[in-house]
Parts: sequence; structure tokens; C-alpha cells
Amino acid sequence: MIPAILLMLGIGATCGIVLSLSSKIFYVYEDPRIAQVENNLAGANCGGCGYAGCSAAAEAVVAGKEPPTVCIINSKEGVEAVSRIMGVDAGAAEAPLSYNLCEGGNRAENKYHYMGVSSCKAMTAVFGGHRVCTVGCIGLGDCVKACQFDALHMGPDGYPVVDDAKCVGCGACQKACPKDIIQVKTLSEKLMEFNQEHGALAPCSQTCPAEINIPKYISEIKAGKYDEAVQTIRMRNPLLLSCGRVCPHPCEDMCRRGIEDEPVSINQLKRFVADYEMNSGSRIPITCAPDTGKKVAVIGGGPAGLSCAYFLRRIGHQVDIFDAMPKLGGIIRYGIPEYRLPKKVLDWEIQGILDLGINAFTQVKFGVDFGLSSLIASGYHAIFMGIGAWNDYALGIEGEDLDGCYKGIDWLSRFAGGQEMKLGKTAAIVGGGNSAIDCVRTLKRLGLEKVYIVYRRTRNEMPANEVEIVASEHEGIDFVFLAAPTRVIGDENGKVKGLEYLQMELGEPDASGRRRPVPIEGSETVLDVDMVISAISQAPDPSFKDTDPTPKIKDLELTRWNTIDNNPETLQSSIPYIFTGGDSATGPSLVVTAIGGGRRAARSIDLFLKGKPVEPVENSLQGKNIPESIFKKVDGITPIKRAKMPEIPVSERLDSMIEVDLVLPEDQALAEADRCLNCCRICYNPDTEFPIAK
Amino acid sequence: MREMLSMIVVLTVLTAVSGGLLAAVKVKTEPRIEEQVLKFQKAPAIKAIFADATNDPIKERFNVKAEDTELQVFPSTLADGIKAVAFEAKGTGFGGPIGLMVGVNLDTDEIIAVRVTTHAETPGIGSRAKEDLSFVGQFAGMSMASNFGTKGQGGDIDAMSGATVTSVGVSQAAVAAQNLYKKLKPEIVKQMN
Amino acid sequence: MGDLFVLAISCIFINNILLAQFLGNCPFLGTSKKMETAVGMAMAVIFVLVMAGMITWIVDLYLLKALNVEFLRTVSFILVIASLVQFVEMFLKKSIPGLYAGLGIFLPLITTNCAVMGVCLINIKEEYTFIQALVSSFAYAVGFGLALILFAGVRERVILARVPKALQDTSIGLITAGMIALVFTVFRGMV
Amino acid sequence: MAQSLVKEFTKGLWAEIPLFRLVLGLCPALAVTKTCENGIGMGMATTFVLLFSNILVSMLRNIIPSKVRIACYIVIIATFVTIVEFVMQAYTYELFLKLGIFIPLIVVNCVVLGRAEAFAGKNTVMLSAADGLGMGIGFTLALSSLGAVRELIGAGTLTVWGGTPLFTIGHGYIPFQFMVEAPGAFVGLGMMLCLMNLIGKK
Repeated sequence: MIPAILLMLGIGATCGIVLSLSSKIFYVYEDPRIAQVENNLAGANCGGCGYAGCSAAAEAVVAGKEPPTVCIINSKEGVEAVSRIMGVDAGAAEAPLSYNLCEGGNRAENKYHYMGVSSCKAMTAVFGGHRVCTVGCIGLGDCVKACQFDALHMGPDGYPVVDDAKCVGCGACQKACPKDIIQVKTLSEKLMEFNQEHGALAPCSQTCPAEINIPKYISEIKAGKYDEAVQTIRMRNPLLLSCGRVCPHPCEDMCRRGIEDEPVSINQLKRFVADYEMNSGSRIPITCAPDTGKKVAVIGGGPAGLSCAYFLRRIGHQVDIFDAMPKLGGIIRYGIPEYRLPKKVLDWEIQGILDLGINAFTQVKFGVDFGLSSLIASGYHAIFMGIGAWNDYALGIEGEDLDGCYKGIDWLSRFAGGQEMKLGKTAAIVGGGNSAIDCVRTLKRLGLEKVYIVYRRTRNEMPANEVEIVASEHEGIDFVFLAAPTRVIGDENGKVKGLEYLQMELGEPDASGRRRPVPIEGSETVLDVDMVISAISQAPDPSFKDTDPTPKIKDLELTRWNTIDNNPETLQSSIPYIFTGGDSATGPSLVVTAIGGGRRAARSIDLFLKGKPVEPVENSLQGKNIPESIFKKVDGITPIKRAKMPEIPVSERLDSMIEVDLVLPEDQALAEADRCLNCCRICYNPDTEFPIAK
Repeated sequence: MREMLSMIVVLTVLTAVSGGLLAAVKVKTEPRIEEQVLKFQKAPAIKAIFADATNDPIKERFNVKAEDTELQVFPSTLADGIKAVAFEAKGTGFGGPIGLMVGVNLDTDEIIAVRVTTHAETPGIGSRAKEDLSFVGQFAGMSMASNFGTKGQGGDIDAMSGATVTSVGVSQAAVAAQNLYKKLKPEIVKQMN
Repeated sequence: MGDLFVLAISCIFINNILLAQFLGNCPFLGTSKKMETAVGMAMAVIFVLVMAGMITWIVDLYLLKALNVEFLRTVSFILVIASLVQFVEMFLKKSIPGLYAGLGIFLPLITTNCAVMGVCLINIKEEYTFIQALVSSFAYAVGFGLALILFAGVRERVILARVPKALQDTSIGLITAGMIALVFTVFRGMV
Repeated sequence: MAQSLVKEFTKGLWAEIPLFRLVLGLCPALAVTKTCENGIGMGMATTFVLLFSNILVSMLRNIIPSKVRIACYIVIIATFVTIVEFVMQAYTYELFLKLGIFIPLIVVNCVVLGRAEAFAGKNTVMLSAADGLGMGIGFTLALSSLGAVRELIGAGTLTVWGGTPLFTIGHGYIPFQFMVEAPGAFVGLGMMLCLMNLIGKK
């Protein structure tokens, strides 16, 4: 008996000492919840959950990969205890919900018929599933079987439909789906999703720089659910009123209907629902995630800054916007004239964003009124710089400093800011972009007798939106093509009296594919004008680098075009906590690109604030299209006329700044929504039945 | 530190108590276990082997020892005055060890009979080694110098059809008995006198 | 050397720990749902079993036999194995996180894996020498891994079959395991 | 109190019967169920260990530090297993011989440690005892029924106690020996699970 006791004493003591020492020596921090959760699992280490042991399962639960019900042999009390532990987590207060990405279902063609299997998982193992579409729903309902809460049902079209009221976000369906088509995500996660190469995406959504789910909102319009359509757009674009008016809609160029017919007027539909909300008299509520306690400074209240601030706020961060101008909006307030985007509309839209709880400080200029060090001292954890591109390029010709010479954005913004502008009788605007058009159309409305647009190439090469060019033609603008200004001629008082230009002819195409204009020797011509505005693109204003006293700001690298150097996929600058987007990152570009950039920067900032590596979106589709989704030919289309944009007659609009373009009436909007094929990656709803041409 | 100490103390005390408890149980159950081993395993086999014994081989059992081998021996005087001993040897069958009780005539070195004592063989297959006497009956009358291998291995024993592994296990045990006998016979004879 | 080879073959195939000895079956069913889990588990078992085989052999000879308290074998072995597993887990987590990520999560599962305890007891019962014990521990573990990985491969395919509802999941898994065990019976008589 | 005792006890008998519902404790279930008798013996041994380890673990639950909890539980369990081993040797020797190596392996039967961790470590002594007893009896029922099925089909007999068959199928029956061999163990349990599924889930 004595040896037995001594032996066990020895072994017990040794094991105890070794374990207690090693628990100190090899101590590694882990989320305390893992231990708590593990305590409430069955602890049999049976592996029945598919994880290797209870601690592995507990880790998966805490990491959010598994629901509290992961342990198949756990008691009801155990499951409840685990749920409680996970429930105290602030992140979980934002309930995840299941949602289905594929709405193709049965309309996707089959590549084979196999009746032998009854589960999606099994079907996937046979050549990736029976549908031609590699990413779409298999339709055998593994997710429906997995749902313990009766929240999922197989819809009539062969894809599952989620009952949001019953869904608890347990994630069982997501786990069951072999195609990753049904996903359980919190709103924050959904807001921070980006197009990926394997996505179930229509060509239009792939092309939209803001990545709006276009088919979804159009089908919501079709169903009369205007509120939901607005919310769908707001998942990606907070400036729908503005975009609905000024967006050049690159999406419509990729519209699948456009291959056989006129494309769907996507942007007019966006404007339709956006205006519907504004005119309805009440705002559709926008939800934000619980506060994360992190603070972000957004410098620049233009479209990029507003978008970034909006998304950061919605995912729970605290945001303050700083802007040099008296009011927020940036270039869309000060660069886009009233007749295209009324200030009243813009004010309403921006107010909606600020109402989320975003503070705005205006008339404070970065580098002058505040700097990097003051922001850091105020406790901001990250900075977004969306300072835009406001420095007009100079023509670089003689006489450019004469009285009566102006620069495009400078002139437009001063005018929009309410400054009294000195006007002449005739004006020449140099440039072919949207700012040039904005200048001419504004000047025309101000009563000038003759307004010329002087562009060194032809109409075909003009970068301005086609609708804008057409409108200015209607409004009686004179176009002087193939003209390169050489000199501004002044009178004896130093006032402009003419613009001399050289006639050009088109030569070989240059790098951008546009034919290079070549001057014709001795073709100098003088245009008699008393006002010259040069609107030949802009660059960001880099002066903050010299005026900000913070030494660190010198580390912020700029490109040779003065844009802020950044990783185009994460928009992180050379200073890790500064992110950028919009024109200050890309150079002058579209509003919708700036909005997309703002959201992308918000994602990177969110990663940065959470201490995660700021990495690009995996398999990002940014700037690319999915080749298999781009068709050459679309079967089953009956051409139907596209809705024509209603506008005020020329005679009524030239004497005021009244908004020219009008919103589609409801019946026309519904008819237009009906033209949408509700495309996805490769399937769509044709107008007519057609035999499968294969 | 307090936590570490409590870890060590709790584990140590627990194991020590466990050691003491087990030792106590062991002491209490030991005689009974020995009795059981005899009663259930060996007694029936010995009775079958020495059907006409004039003494009680179980009561008279003794241990013999040579070098590092120790063996429990059951001596018997048969009705015709022949001195015989029985002892157990082990082989490995399909389901684990097989015990074989071997009764040997000390004068002629011939096997009187063998019986399977313990086995964990498959019911209906290997278990026939115990129930079906035609297999173990083969050993009766064989000399301790014979080759106890199965015929498949070049020996003299017919294996049971369908239970080769068990048969081999039994023959292994017989060979083991052979070796024991060879080694310990002088010692056995010495002790019996 | 040849003997050791024969021993190894017999431990891997003929007396396969899972399919012939029925040891370690809970994790066999639990971790065979996915191939990657199966591989991780197999590796972890090889690792722990070899270590446990060595340590328990030493404990048996120098403590239990020396003090003549063999009846404490069960208690002392399991305590040593449980402590070893916990120690290895903590050690790997801190010192070799890469390896821990691969194997660590399987370690707690091994404490209650009867294959480990079973093999340690077999080593003693068969009176193996240290080298034999080492080889048998390794070979039994390899046999465990082999059966587990084979089984996981089959199970990944079974989902393609149209299994009646009542037979789904564990039920068909067990029957599949039976078929694999049937295949392994052909190795009998090989040595 | 009495009501919850009954609840904890009965859940192991059907709703959470360890072998069939929870698929735990497979090793002994597969290895020893060649005959019904073995199943009963193993089940009773496990029940004894479950009952007493549950009681002791629940008594000590507040003084065992969580880091050495597994080691402590396992020592407690192993102690009772060894006691069972002695008792079986002393009183049911023949059965002990057949169950052989599997008695020490009750230590690593996941049902036992699982109940210690999941139930006894968190509940009162009375409840833990009820739980252990219920689970143990459920386990015994499962083992003996599996053993009965395998023995009947595979050997044509049914042995409940004492080594002699209680019942033998008539002489015309040729035993389907597959069922008492290793592969038959897996298939047998698979079919039993299927049957349980057919009868109805909890």
C-alpha cells in the first residue's frame, strides 16, 4: 500500500507541477470567450461536430464560423449558455441575416440531367453542378434542410427565399451551401462587400464604379417596392439623387439589352426612386451598426468624402467631415451648375447623410486651419483625404493673365458660391470636357450673346457626356472644333478682345486611341470674344504639404499629377493611417467613381481600425468584367423603345438656372423597369421564349 | 501563484488517495481473485484431465521455479497409481490469449489430456476449441517430445476447419507447455517427492 | 530488423487499431467527415502515440514493475497521457504556432482516444522491448491514419449516393466502415 | 427536485441514449458486443464507473482548478475503472476474461469523460448521480441489444448471463458469421442507428 501511495503521489505531483509550470511558461493570450464557450460544450471531444475537439469547436463559435448549436450532443442549457456568451458581444448586437445571392434558379440552363442525387452538396461534386452557371444556386435545398428555424423555403423559381422575420442568423444555411450563394452576414458585412470574380453579377453591376446591385433595384421598382429599391441603392451609393442626375452611367453601355436593342435607362430609374423618396415627404430610415468607439476624420466633403463618411458611420465608426468650402458637396456643389443638380436637392441629400450622426466642420482648410498633428491630437484613429482636384491647368499661352481670362472650375465654383461675376458679351471656353460644357451652358443662361466651345479635336473625341453635348447643341452653343488656342489678344486696357487659334487636322491615333490633332501651318484665326475660360482638366491642390507644419505630412507621397499616391486596391496612402479616394486619388473622374472609392476606402479604414491587415479584396473585380458574362448576342429580345428623358423646352430654360432634366413619370418608369432582363452572370429573363440555340 | 499551487496540490492529493484506495481494494480482493482464477479456469480443466484422480490436485498445488520461470503445478495420483502433473501454458489465438491446461504422465512423459481453460475466441468458431473435444482430444496420448505444430505448419495436429488461428493458438500453447515441461521437470519431480 | 518490419506490418494492416481492434472509433467517425481534418488527426495521433508509447513503457518498467504495483497501470498511464497531451498542446501553442495550427486543435481529442491508451497497454501486455514498443506505437498510429484517411476519402464520395433518409450520416458511415474493415480482413494470415 | 432527478435519469434511457443518439462510446460498443452477455457486462461496468465518477466529480467540482480538470477527472475515472476490474475479477471472472483489455479502456470511453465534463462538473451530486445512472443504463441497454442482434444473427444463440446460451436458433440455421466478426460490428451498429432513426428522432 505504501509504494502505491508514494508512486501515485509522485506521478500526481510531477504532472501537477509540469502542467502548472507550463501553463505559466507557455501562456498564450486567447479570447476569454473561447474558454467560456468550451466550458459550455459537452466536452466529450467526440468530434461529432466535425471539429477536432471541443476547444476547436469553441474557437469556431467565437470566431463566428459556427452557431452556438455546433455541439451535436450539447444539452439545451448548454446551447443557451453559449448563445448568451456570444450574445454579450457588441458585434453580435447587429444581427446577421441570411440572404440569397442567386435569383436565377431554374431559369439557368441545365448542362445535364441527373436525377440520382437529392442534395446540392452531392450535385456539386458532379462537374460542379447541373446548371450551366458555375456560381448559381443548385436548387436542391440543402440550405432549407439545414435551417432549424423554418426561415428558408424553396421558392417557385428554384432558389431559396429567406423569411427575414424567422431568420436568426445562425449560419447553418451558409454552411450547408456548397456554392456560397446563401450567405449570413451582418449589415456591416454586406455594406463592405465588393464585386468579386466569382460573383453572381450582371454586366451592369460589374461595370458600375459604385458596384450597385442594379438588377435588384430595378426588379424592386418593377414590383412597386420603391422604398426597397432606394435601400438597395443606398447599400452602395449614398448620393442617389445626385448620381441620378449627373451620372454618365457607364453601366448602360454594358446593358445586355443594349446588344440587341437600346439599353435600359438605368440612371433614370435610379433618379425616379431617388426623387420618389425626396418627394414622399419622409426619409427612409437608415440603420447604423452599434458604436465601435473609433473616430475617423474625413477631409473633404465631396462625393468621395461623403461616401466614405456615410459607410464608416453605417458600420459603427464615428466620423467628422472637414471641408474648406462653406457648404458640403465639393465639386458636385461648386462644379456642377444648378440647372443640372439643384442645390436644394443636394442639400436634402447631404442632410440625410449628416443625420446619421456625422459632424461637419466647414470653411476649415487642411494645412491652414488644421493639420495632421491637430487631427491626431484630437484622437482620430484614421484619416480619409478626399480633397478633390480643384487646380485648373493653365493653357500656357500668351495673354492668359489678361482681364477677362478665367479658369473653368475656379469660375464655376466662384459663381456657385454666389460671387458677383463680371460678364462679357461673347465668350470662348477652351476644352471638351464636362466642365467646359458646364461653363458654356451657364454662360448662355447668364445672357451672353455668343458662346463658343473651342476644342482641339472633333465632336467624336469630346470627353463630355453625350447628353450634355446634345443639350448644349440644342441651346445654341457654337462649336469650334480642331482649334488649338495660341494666344489671347488683349486691347490697350489689358482686357480680352479675342482668342487666336490654329486650325488642326486629325493625324495618327495616339496612345489613348484618339486621333492626334496636327496643326495646319499658317491657319491662325482670331475669334472675337471678350471672355476666355480655359477648362482643360484639373489636378489636386498640393499646397497643404507646404502649409501644414506637421513634419510627418512630408511622408505623404504625391504622384507627378499631384494626386495622392495610393494602393489602387486599398486606397491606403504612403502614411498607413491616411486613406484617399475620389479625384484626389484618381485625378478628375466621375462622381460615381468617387463614391465607389469612398466605400472602398471605408473598407480599408475599417480593417485598419480593427487591427487587421489592410489587404485588397480577394479576387477583386475592380475595373474588370467577367468574360463569360459579356455576350455578343442575346436571344429572345423584342426591341422596345427606351424611355425618353423628359426635359424642359429650350425656350423655357435659357433665361434661368431651372433644372433642365425632369424625372420620368411613374408609368414610364415602370415600363422602363419592365425592359430590364434582370440579368445575372449568365442567365436572364428574355422577352420571349426562344429555343436554346446550342 | 495560488492557482499554480492549488493545481499541484489538488492533483497530487487526488492521485495519492487514488493510489491508496486501489491498494486497499487490491489487498481485499486478492485472495478471492486467486480463488476465482482456480475455480473458473483451472479446476474444470483439471477435473476433466484427471477424471480418476485419487487426490485433490487443486489443494495440493505448488509452485516450481527454475531460473526466471515460475509455474503453478497441480500434482495428482491417478487411480492406477500413476503420478501425473497438470499445468497451464498460453498461446495467442484470434481474440487474445488462450490458456491450455496440459496433464502429463510423469513416468512416460505422455500427455494424458489437454483442455482449453481461457479464451476470448469468436463464439461458434474459435470457441469450439473448448467445447468440441475432438480437437483437443488429438493431444491425448502424444509424447511430450512430439511436434505439436498444426499440419499446416508441418506438425502433427489437425487444425479445426474455419478456425485456423485458434488452432494455431492452441498448438502454440502446447509447444509452450513442452518447453516448460522440459525446463521444469526435474524441479517438479524433486518437489513431489 | 526483419522482426521489426513484420511487427510494423502486422500492426498497420492485420491488427489495424481501428478496424480490427476497435480502438479509437469515436474520432474515427467524428473527424472523417472532411479529408483535411482526417489528415490533421492522423498526424496528431502519430505524434502523440509515439511519445505516449515511449513514456508509458518507461513508466511501466521503472516505476510500476520496480515497485510491484502493476495494478496501478491504468491510472498512471492515463494520467501520464492526459498530462502529456495537455503539455504538448501548451508547448506547441507557444513555441511552434505553425505546427499548432495544423495539429494542435486535434490534441484534446486524443486524450480520450482509446487508441493511444490501448496501444500503450498492448505494448506492455505483449512484453515488447523498448524498440519494439516504439515501432508498434508508430505502426499502430500509421494504421490509424491509414484507415482514417481511406475512410474520409470514401465518405466524401458517399454523399453522391442516394442514401435512404434513415441511413444518412453516421449510420451509412458505420456501414461504410464495416466494408473497409471487411477489406482489411484479407490481410489476416499475411504474416 | 424529484421531478428533475427523474428527468436527468430518463433522458439517458431514450432521448439522449449515448450510443445511438450521441454516437459516443463506440469502441466498447463495437469490440465487446460479440455476445449479448458481454454487452451487459461491459454496460454494467461502465454504469458503475459512470455513476461513481459522476458523483465524485460533482462533489469535487468546486475545488478542482480548471487547468488540471481533465487530468483530475481522468484520475477519478481510472480509479473506479481499476476497482471495477478487481471486482469483476473477484466475482465475475469468466466475463472479465472475455472483456479483457476493454475494461481498462472504460477510462477513455468518451461517454464517461463526456458526462464528467458536460454534466457532473456543473451540477449537484444528486443530479449527477441520476444522470450517470441513466446514461449508464442507457448505454447498457444499447450494448446488450447490439450484442443480442449480433449474437443471434452471427452465432444463432443468445447468451444473457453465465456463459451458457439462453436460447439457440434451431439446427437448420446457418449462422451468418460476418456479424460476429469485426466488419459485422460496424454494419450491425449502422443498422441499429438506422432503426433508431426510423423509430423517430427526439
